[in-house]
Amino acid sequence: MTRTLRFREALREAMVEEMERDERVFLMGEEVGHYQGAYKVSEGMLEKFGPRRVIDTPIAEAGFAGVGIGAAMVGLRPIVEFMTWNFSAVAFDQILNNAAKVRQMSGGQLECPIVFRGPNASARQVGSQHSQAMEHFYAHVPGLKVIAPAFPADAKGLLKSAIRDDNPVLVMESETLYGVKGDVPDGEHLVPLGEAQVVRPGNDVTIAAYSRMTHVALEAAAALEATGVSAEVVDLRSLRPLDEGTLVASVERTHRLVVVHEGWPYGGVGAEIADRVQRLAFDALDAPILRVSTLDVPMPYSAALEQACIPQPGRVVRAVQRILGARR
Amino acid sequence: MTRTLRFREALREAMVEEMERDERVFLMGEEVGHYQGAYKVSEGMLEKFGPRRVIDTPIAEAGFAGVGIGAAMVGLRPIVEFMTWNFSAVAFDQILNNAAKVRQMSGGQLECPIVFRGPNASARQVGSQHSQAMEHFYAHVPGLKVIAPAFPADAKGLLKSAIRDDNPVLVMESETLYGVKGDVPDGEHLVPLGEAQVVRPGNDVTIAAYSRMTHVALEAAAALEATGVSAEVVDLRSLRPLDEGTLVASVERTHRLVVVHEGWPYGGVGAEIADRVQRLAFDALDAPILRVSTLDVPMPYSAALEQACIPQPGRVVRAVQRILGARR
Amino acid sequence: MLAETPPSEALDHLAALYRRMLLIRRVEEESARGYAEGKIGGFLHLYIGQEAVAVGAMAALGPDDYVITTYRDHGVALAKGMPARALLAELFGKVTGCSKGLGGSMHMFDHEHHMLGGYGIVGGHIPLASGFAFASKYRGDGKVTLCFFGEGAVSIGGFHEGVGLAALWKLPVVFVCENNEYSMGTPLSRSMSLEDVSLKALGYGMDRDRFFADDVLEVERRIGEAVRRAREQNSPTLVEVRTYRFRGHSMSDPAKYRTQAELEEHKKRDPLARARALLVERGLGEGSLAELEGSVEAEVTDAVKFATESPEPGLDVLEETTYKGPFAY
Amino acid sequence: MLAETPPSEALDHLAALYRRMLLIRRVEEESARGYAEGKIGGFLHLYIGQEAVAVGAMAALGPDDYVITTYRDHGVALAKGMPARALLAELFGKVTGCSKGLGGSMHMFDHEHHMLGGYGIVGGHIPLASGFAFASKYRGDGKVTLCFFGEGAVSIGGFHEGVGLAALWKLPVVFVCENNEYSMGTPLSRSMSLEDVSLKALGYGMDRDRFFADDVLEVERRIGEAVRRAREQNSPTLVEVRTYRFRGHSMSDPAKYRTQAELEEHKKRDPLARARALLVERGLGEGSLAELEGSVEAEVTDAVKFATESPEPGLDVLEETTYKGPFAY
Ligand SMILES: Cc1ncc(C[n+]2csc(CCOP(=O)(O)OP(=O)(O)O)c2C)c(N)n1
Ligand SMILES: Cc1ncc(C[n+]2csc(CCOP(=O)(O)OP(=O)(O)O)c2C)c(N)n1
Ligand SMILES: [Mg+2]
Ligand SMILES: [Mg+2]
Repeated sequence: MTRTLRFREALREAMVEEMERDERVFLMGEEVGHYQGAYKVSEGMLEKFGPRRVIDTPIAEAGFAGVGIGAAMVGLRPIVEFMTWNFSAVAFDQILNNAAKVRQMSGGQLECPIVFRGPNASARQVGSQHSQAMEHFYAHVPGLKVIAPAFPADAKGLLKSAIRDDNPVLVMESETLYGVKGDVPDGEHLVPLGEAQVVRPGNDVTIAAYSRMTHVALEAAAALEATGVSAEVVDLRSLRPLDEGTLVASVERTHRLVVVHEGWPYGGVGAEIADRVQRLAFDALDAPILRVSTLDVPMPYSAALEQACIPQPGRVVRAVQRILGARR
Repeated sequence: MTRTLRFREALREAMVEEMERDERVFLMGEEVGHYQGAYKVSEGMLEKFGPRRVIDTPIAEAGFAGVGIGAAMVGLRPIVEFMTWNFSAVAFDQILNNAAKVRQMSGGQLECPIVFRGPNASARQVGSQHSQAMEHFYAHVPGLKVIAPAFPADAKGLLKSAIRDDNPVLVMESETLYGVKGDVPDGEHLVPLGEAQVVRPGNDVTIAAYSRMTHVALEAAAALEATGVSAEVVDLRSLRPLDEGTLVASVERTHRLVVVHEGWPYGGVGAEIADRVQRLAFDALDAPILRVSTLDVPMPYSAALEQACIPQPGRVVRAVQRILGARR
Repeated sequence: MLAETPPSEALDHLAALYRRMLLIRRVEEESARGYAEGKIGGFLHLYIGQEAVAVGAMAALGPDDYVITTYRDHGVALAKGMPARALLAELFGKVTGCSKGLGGSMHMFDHEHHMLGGYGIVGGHIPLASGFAFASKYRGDGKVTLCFFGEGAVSIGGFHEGVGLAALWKLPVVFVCENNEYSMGTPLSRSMSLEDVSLKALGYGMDRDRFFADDVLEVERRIGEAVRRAREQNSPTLVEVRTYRFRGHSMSDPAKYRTQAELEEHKKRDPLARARALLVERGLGEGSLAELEGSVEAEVTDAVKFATESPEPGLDVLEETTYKGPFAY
Repeated sequence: MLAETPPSEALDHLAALYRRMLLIRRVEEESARGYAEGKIGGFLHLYIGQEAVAVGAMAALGPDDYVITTYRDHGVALAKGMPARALLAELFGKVTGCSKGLGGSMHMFDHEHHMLGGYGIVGGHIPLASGFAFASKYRGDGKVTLCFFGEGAVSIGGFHEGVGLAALWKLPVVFVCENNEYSMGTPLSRSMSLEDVSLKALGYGMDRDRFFADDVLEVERRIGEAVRRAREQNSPTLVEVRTYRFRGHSMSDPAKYRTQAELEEHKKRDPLARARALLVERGLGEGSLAELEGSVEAEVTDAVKFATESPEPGLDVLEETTYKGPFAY
């Protein structure tokens, strides 16, 4: 049986269930308590769990990220919410140098079972400092895991797995997805980290995406279908570990790949996928892999320019058409 | 005419000449003055220019990076030294959100002509928190330029160009290169940003590298020559802008590419190059592009393990042999 | 200085301050309307209730002095001299906006008036302020920098590092903490271990001040003292100005964390109403007042019209504002 | 507590502290030798001269309490109970080292003894300390956290944020600033606008203390007060302990920024020599002293031998220390 939940409700259910299950789990962040969450993901949780386990913090991301890491090192299992991932830039050192490395620096003596989560990438017209796609920085870092669900069911199941994981896991959500509805299985629902899923089968081209861009990819696939092109859409769900098996298997059938993500093109997740697939499926590729990313400029405020910067279904369609043209 | 200079002397000459030429240029950082530089790059500069223009800072990277950015916004041309690039992680937000974006946020009203420089990537056995290759984070960011010279002449010529550039430029040096000697042209010597150079011509494979890895690539090429393989080595020098023209031209002749860099494999500069070359030279490629990078783990202290993690000529040779085997 | 000002000049001065405060209030009201109508997107943090801080502070400053502030930047920008046209056009996302429609509400910049921007990362702009002041001292140009931020910002590293360097290097900068009692939904008591924000200065051996912003003239006088210390002795000050925002944190905040009674109590001390009453008390005639208020209305109407009718930026603006010179990819 | 201790117990206690200080001194000297011989690589920051801080502080702590410190971590690790074998083996890059040879000098960890590490990023570990204390309060386990850092660290954001949260949330933690007068080559006067580091506590409304570390018993007593405040009232303290390092910042620093005379002056106050003199004065016999010192020598010799003879880590250690469970790429 399933119920229809919004994305934010699915995330909340995951947190509530895990907090009920494990007394060591707590939630900490700006406005997560009394304010009910800047985007209402944690609505009602303060009332339910009290201020010991739902903790409002001052504006001190490096400080409370570090507090979370420290607490995790001595056996708690914190969920640290960044009001948005943009603000993790001031906590970058904590994540890079403490969360990701403390296990290694201690020769494996210490663990860091912590979840960092919050909305990532563009919202709507919030300008360049508030539209950062941070996963491209973090997926680079061994010691971290990074996930980016697109649907409420995955949001719940992946977040639950993340909370139970003994490593630091970063969960990339999206303001523009929080209201999206979807079916979520009843009962205990866990989705393992590191498994992509084919959300639409197809034969002519593979489109890989994650988070909100999975929906853009699906729209593009629908548009392509109308022109007689059958596109397979792979929702990565997890960026590190990256499920290269599913990707390669798909490309071996379709012989073409377009990767869609928010964030700038230089380096990052899209480049990594291009590298892996050209390496692991070199002979299967009939055309270059193309990326459709945010344009390589800071995000503009203007609504029209912002939409021009963010990947749209039309740009995905054109990318697919370009490499179908390159059939050889 | 040329003189033989060490890498650190070449950098110092660049700074001294530009400070003599332009009163707006100054140097700021930890221990750059009285201590003569943690790695002696700024030796003698305090005596020459006085404490107004050679400024010792407290340990406050976000603070003094921000001071530099602010000073640049109102018309000065700061050189900010990070004792090592590792410590820029606590100033990440300043570089990402202020230096790189202030021109855009102000609609082009303000400029940020600043240079950030310092040693990057592994030194010798300094452990995981002190061995970070930070260029993979920064090259991702539009608004920034990133350079990584391998030879004293380029160090001087590129740093001078960086100081004169009206954009923020990040200069990636290396502790392990500071003592390396090389010929540096007399007189005014400027190297434009964004131009790679073929430092060893060859026919069978292209090896692309930068900073210290250029020397590793040259060693590998020499070893390959002994086995009858002619490798072309492209020293990128500049990571953003990236000279894809030179790369593509080389690959179009050799049909094979190996990219060598320090830092982890996921995303970053190597992945970006793989993406571009497979896209821009798809039909020219006879084998997958391979990357030789630091292993995907935090850098260990143990000397033996550290060397096993950092790319060595032998690993480059084996990568080349693998794709030569894949000749088709 | 004010003490020596002859009465009519003093009245003109107060009228000018009132005019600027009213302009801010009215522009903010129009912004709220524009937001409700969908002409403005993203975040919109209004300055209504806090006008006396920016206007009083800027009265203590010369035109060449620098200012910098947070995302709650409309009041500061207008007080420093940014035309209402440029501000509203920016909010409407037009190419005639101060930042060509790229910045929006949180990023008001006006180089000509030395308004060096509104910034979105809490605390991130504070080291920049020390940088402007550093440059002034480096050049000996006699300029002072005024840096605004909320009381929520004193918990973050950027505050500490920016202020610490200014204290160490004796830079000509005044740090103005606009303590409006809340950072989003969090009252000061839940974000700080002290109630008196100005006490933070003690950790840096820095001068400090603390007062309410009810009276714009008092703000001018008190900030003026700090500006003088900066200009004459290169001595930075931390000034805590106690104020209150009448609206939510941003347009999307219903401000459920405070009571209506609390809000009403504060509205009784509205610095705008107080300045107006003082003007009348000191003898500004009905006619002059009406003329002044009418001129503000005309300015706002013109600005809204200008913003509405201006064209949107084209795609060409993107690359040229990312890099000076050739694009670097 | 000490006041009630009978004389012989007090003597034993002082002897134990002296022994630990001597062990640190001797291990550091062996480290310096190992470095000179190329058996140790990377950075090596010696603790020589500061031994009374770690040993006095740890004497005020229980075995289950947490400690954390900077890269200058050998003394703290040994004082908290890490065996010299594990420490020297780590320095020699051996798999028998506390961190399997992966951490080296700057990253001494001993989970069993609740030594939660040495860290390389100045200030970066301070929020972690608040995290340990947060966990203790969350669980009500009565543990106290001791967090060490240099006076150079108080300028960075991590200090401010870590300390600020501890003050706000009233966490059971003691922040111990080891003021050894220099951060690398920079004297305090060039890095801070105040001379008294403990004054930083005023900005957080936090308790503070400040004293010299010449006498290890005094260190124990004064840190003990702060530990009690933490344990009994969840009240954090900033303690500035004034000390001096006899060696350069690290092995590569010739310490040209200070005079030989200054160094000699400080060596006259060597806390190790002082503790030894006090022991003799209080009646520890020649024989007992010789035995104690001999046992330290034996321990050090054994540790060097152990470290020298231990095997290096294999490549297999890399992946399993990066992730718990399957590797994630
Ligand atoms: C580093 C960072 N963390 C969080 C935010 C989100 N945020 C924006 S404004 C704000 C509250 C700031 O309050 P205060 O400093 O008192 O200023 P006010 O809004 O009251 O003017 C928060 C938490 C941010 N912009 N930057
Ligand atoms: C963020 C950061 N910046 C710079 C450094 C380089 N560094 C290492 S130790 C040190 C001096 C620290 O001095 P202090 O805090 O007084 O401690 P001490 O070495 O005297 O024990 C510096 C600048 C660093 N490790 N981290
Ligand atoms: Mg506020
Ligand atoms: Mg020190």
